[in-house]
Amino acid sequence: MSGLDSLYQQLILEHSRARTGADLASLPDVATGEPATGQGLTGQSHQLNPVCGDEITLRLSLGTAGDGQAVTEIHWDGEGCAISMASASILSEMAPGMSPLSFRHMIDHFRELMRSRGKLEADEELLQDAAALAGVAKYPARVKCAMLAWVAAEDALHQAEASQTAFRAL
Amino acid sequence: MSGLDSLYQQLILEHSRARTGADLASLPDVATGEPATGQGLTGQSHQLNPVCGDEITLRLSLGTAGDGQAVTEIHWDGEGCAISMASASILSEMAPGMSPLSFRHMIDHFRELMRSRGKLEADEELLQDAAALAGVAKYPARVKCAMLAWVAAEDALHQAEASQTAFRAL
Amino acid sequence: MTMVSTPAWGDAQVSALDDDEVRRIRNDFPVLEQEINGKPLIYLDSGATSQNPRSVLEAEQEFYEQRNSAVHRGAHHLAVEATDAFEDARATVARFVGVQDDELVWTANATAGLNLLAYSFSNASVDRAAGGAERFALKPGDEVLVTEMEHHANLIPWQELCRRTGATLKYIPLDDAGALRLEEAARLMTSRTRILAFTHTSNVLGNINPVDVLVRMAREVGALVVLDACQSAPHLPLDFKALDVDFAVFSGHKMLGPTGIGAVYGRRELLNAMPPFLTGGSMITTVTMEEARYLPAPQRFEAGTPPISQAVALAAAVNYLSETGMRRIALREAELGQRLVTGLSAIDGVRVLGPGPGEERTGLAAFDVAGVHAHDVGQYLDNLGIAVRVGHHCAQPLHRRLGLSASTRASTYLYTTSEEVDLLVEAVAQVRPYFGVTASGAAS
Amino acid sequence: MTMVSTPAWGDAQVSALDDDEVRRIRNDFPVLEQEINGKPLIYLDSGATSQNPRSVLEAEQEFYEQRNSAVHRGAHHLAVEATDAFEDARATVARFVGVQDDELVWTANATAGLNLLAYSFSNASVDRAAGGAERFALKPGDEVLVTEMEHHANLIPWQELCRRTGATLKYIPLDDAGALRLEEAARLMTSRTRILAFTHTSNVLGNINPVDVLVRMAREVGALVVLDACQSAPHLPLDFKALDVDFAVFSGHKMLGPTGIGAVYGRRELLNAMPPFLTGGSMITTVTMEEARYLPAPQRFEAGTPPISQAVALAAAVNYLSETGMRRIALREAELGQRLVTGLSAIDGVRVLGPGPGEERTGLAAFDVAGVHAHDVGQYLDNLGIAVRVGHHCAQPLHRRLGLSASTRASTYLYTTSEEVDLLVEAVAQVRPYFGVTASGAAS
Ligand SMILES: Cc1ncc(COP(=O)(O)O)c(C=O)c1O
Ligand SMILES: Cc1ncc(COP(=O)(O)O)c(C=O)c1O
Ligand code: FES
Ligand code: FES
Repeated sequence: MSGLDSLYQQLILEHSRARTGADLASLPDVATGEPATGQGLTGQSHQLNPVCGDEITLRLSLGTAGDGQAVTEIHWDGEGCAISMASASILSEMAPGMSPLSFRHMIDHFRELMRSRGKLEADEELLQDAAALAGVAKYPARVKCAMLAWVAAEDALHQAEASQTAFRAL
Repeated sequence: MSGLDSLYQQLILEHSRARTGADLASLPDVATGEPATGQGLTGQSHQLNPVCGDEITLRLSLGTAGDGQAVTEIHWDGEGCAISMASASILSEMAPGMSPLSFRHMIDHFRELMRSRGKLEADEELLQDAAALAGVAKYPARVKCAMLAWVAAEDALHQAEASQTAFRAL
Repeated sequence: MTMVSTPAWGDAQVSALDDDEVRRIRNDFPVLEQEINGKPLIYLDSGATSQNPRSVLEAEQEFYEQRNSAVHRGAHHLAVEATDAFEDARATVARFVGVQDDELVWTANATAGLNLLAYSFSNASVDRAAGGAERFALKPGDEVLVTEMEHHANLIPWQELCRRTGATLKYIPLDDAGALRLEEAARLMTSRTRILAFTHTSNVLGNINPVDVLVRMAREVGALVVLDACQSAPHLPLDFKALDVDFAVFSGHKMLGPTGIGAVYGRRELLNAMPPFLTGGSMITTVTMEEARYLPAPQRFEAGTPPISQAVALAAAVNYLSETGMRRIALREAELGQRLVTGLSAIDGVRVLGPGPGEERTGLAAFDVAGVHAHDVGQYLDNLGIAVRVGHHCAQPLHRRLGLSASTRASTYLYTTSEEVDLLVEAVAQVRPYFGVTASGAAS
Repeated sequence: MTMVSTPAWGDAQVSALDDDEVRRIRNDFPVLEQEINGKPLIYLDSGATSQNPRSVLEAEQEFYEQRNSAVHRGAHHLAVEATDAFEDARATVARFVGVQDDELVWTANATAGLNLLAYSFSNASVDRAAGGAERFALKPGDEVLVTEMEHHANLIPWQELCRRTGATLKYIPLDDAGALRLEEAARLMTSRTRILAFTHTSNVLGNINPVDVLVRMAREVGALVVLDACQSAPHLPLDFKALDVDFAVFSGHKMLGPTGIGAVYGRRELLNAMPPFLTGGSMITTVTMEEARYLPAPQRFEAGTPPISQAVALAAAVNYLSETGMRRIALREAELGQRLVTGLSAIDGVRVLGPGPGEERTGLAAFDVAGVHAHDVGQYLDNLGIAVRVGHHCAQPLHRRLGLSASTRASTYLYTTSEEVDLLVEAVAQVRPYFGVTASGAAS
């Protein structure tokens, strides 16, 4: 695979066009963190890539799953390059069902991978489809593209949890 | 003569210590330009060498000589390097008796000489003792030192003449 | 629109540089010998920063190895030589843009130059009004006029100046093609207009603004004129006196020189009446613990140790440009600009910003590829060894006006060959197929 | 006074550079091979600007020949390499002075750095108070405290800040020997004191100010501390975090680097709360025609194209210093400083400013030769190939305090040999005889 093709893998190009979860704009506004009846908690984050000015707004919902909690859905709205759009799309597809702990674990690994300048190997089991983004690590200027949705999701998760604490404290 | 000795000629070192005319501080203040009874006109100028911060205040008097006018005296006050002090001293010694025209002519030649970077020859007849300053032209950083009193004298002459016109216009 | 056959700076006697000469010129630029991903580097980002000929690097090296010293403040041998080299450099660059030595102030870059002007006016507005600086003071009701196509460097300093003084910032809007709406300019220029600041040629559109028309309007209302010459000084023969502007700024690194240096031109009587901006050593006559008195321009605006070796190198750069011939360079780049706009416009889904084929433009072209983000376009080109710039090029309002958030820009210089332009055009034609975008602009 | 046997930065394990090592070091400095008037150059003006080792010149050259490009804004290969080189340079220099990468802002020189602080505080005073910048805003009644020994660069910007805001400038006076009167400092430091700005080591006196004592006083009254490290960063091992100052500035050209670059250190939380100074490209997130939003530090303070190659070269310079060892350099210079002050003080009619023999001092000494103007002293020495600085060294108030208008300064660096110092001392001993001044100070 040429350098470019390993960056823009077929899966990435497809996700960049299909854009799973890119429907936030069409959803009704949610008062962040207010738990709907019987439903989970929601956190929202807006992130800007200072290199290019592209932005993403991402909403993450947290619900109960078995004994614990799990991400239930991710919706987002944003414009950006193929990398950033594919990354948001893949994340939205993978996240539902993950516990906050394993979700964070995955984000941490992804971040480390991205910052490695190509020196780390992707943990394919952990990252699944997102492992296709491993090629980005060799393009330092594009790392922020791949990270954009992930930083937003991390922050949104934090918001959701914080609102839960706030709610419990009532 | 070594480079340094041609800069600091014996005549210059002597003038830098003797300082003809350096008695302005001890003279009474003159209201610049006001023609004293039966006397000439006076102009005064203050000049600063921006390279070193040294300053000079120079007063020049103009009186009648034969049909026309002539510089009658120069007094000054200032601190500076050997070159600037010697230059002021030599000028004060030479100026009395010169007509404004020939005084200006001499200043112009001196300026040209100083700016020549050593490429012009001094007109010894015109410059007399001031020709000893010719060596300064090879030291661009010191040209302003040599010129300081001369610029002040040129300006003071202008002031004296201007006050005369102003007086006549009354 | 002026047609390219009669550029304002054209001259029947002079011909454009041709490809053979350009190939010879390239030998002087070591960085161009490089390969990227096994392909020869095609450097089409000179609008951001230009490359340096060997003579510029040697001038700087020679300075450091033979006469490096602080300037103005020293009486010793090296200091005298360094001062001479530094002031000769000023004279060389001043001559290059048609102004007097003491009308050229060194700055760190063009941005610092525009800030110098804005802050000096700001200082005049605070408490300097006593010292003859009234004419630069702004107050509520006064207006500063810019254009909608400005680089952020010629926009934000004026926004901030207005914030500090209570003056109002207005702007000349663009038409859908990106040209200045001159009838609006005429309407906006009133007795309230104190400063008109605009770019000579846009770093995105590649157009050339009608300096004469704008200066005439400004003169009628008594406004000061500030010209951003960042993109013209490197590429067009310039004479600020003939253009009759009050101030102009440019950057060394865009005109074969090093980073770390720029310049402000200002009419002598204006510079000497303006309050200082940066204060410190080398710009004073007398300092007490209570107050300082300042030297005349240019020293008045050059606080601290100036960019000495950079000035020497920049002088070598403008000598290189002068020897090559600015008219010939400008004619050559006009040709390349046409080649770019013609080739790119012909590609399905590609929209070139600014003047169309046959209309006057400089040697750069920014474009949008429908359905593909500019950063992906740039990445595709980089893979082929083609270096272009992507993003908003520090002109967000301009992009917003044209309905975009980013674009891809190819910018040429005297070392750019026609083949390089053709290779770029060919490569751009491959971008949409690669990213799987159909001709209609939708994803396939 | 601290005795030189126990300098604050001393370390029993480390010894001073010796003459053999210095001779080897000199081979790295091409400029030192020169002759002046047929005599080997004796460069004793490093306090004004230092010379550059070959590795610094090569780093800059290599940058221009292999990866010259604008930084941050480009996605192409050269831009990525240039950005890496530029940010690596920041990390290297930040480490050199003991701070984090994002706490180091590049400026054009130290003067620009001090102006950055003063203007940012000024902007905070105008209309930024809403954005968390209140703590930097000054108003009438507030005080800025400096010292009487400051370089103009650390004096005039504060004078002007006070003029703009209505605050009052106060200063810590000196005793007759030129030392800070600390009891006065304690008296002057009150709850009105908002900023304390002082030099680490004076460029004239060669003393080392008690940073710890002054910082403690400032902390007690809640004042921000600005350290002028222009003369310490090149010569002493430094750790701004350990010194516990809020801000510090220094210049590249005094520490083996090129002209055109300096730096401001600021504590992260302070830098990010301060309003910008210079505005333009590369320091914004979003810009409309109406307003701009700004990036965090360091970008917030780096408008326009930064001094890229200069940063790369400065990193090479601090690597050279680190490899030689800052402690060893400092110990060596302390020895040379003693040699200077001892030798010069012994000459009839020569008065050395600042600490006397045996007292702590850096490797420079400024002196007055009774009856001979400093420019004449300098000229005499230059004739022998000895380059010294003459004048007020941008410290007019200090000279006035010591009853002088000018002095002659010899300043050493890691490439200065003991013989050079001895030759200077011998030459100075000849000055008064040459100019015909008798031992008593009067003209003969
Ligand atoms: C103590 C001190 N502060 C500030 C400066 C100003 O440095 P620069 O001229 O590089 O801005 C200098 C050097 O001249 C200095 O010695
Ligand atoms: C039109 C225009 N103005 C201003 C600038 C700013 O120049 P610099 O970054 O060198 O300060 C640029 C270059 O980026 C430009 O193209
Ligand atoms: S270029 Fe903006 S997110 Fe990738
Ligand atoms: S050095 Fe000041 S006048 Fe000569």
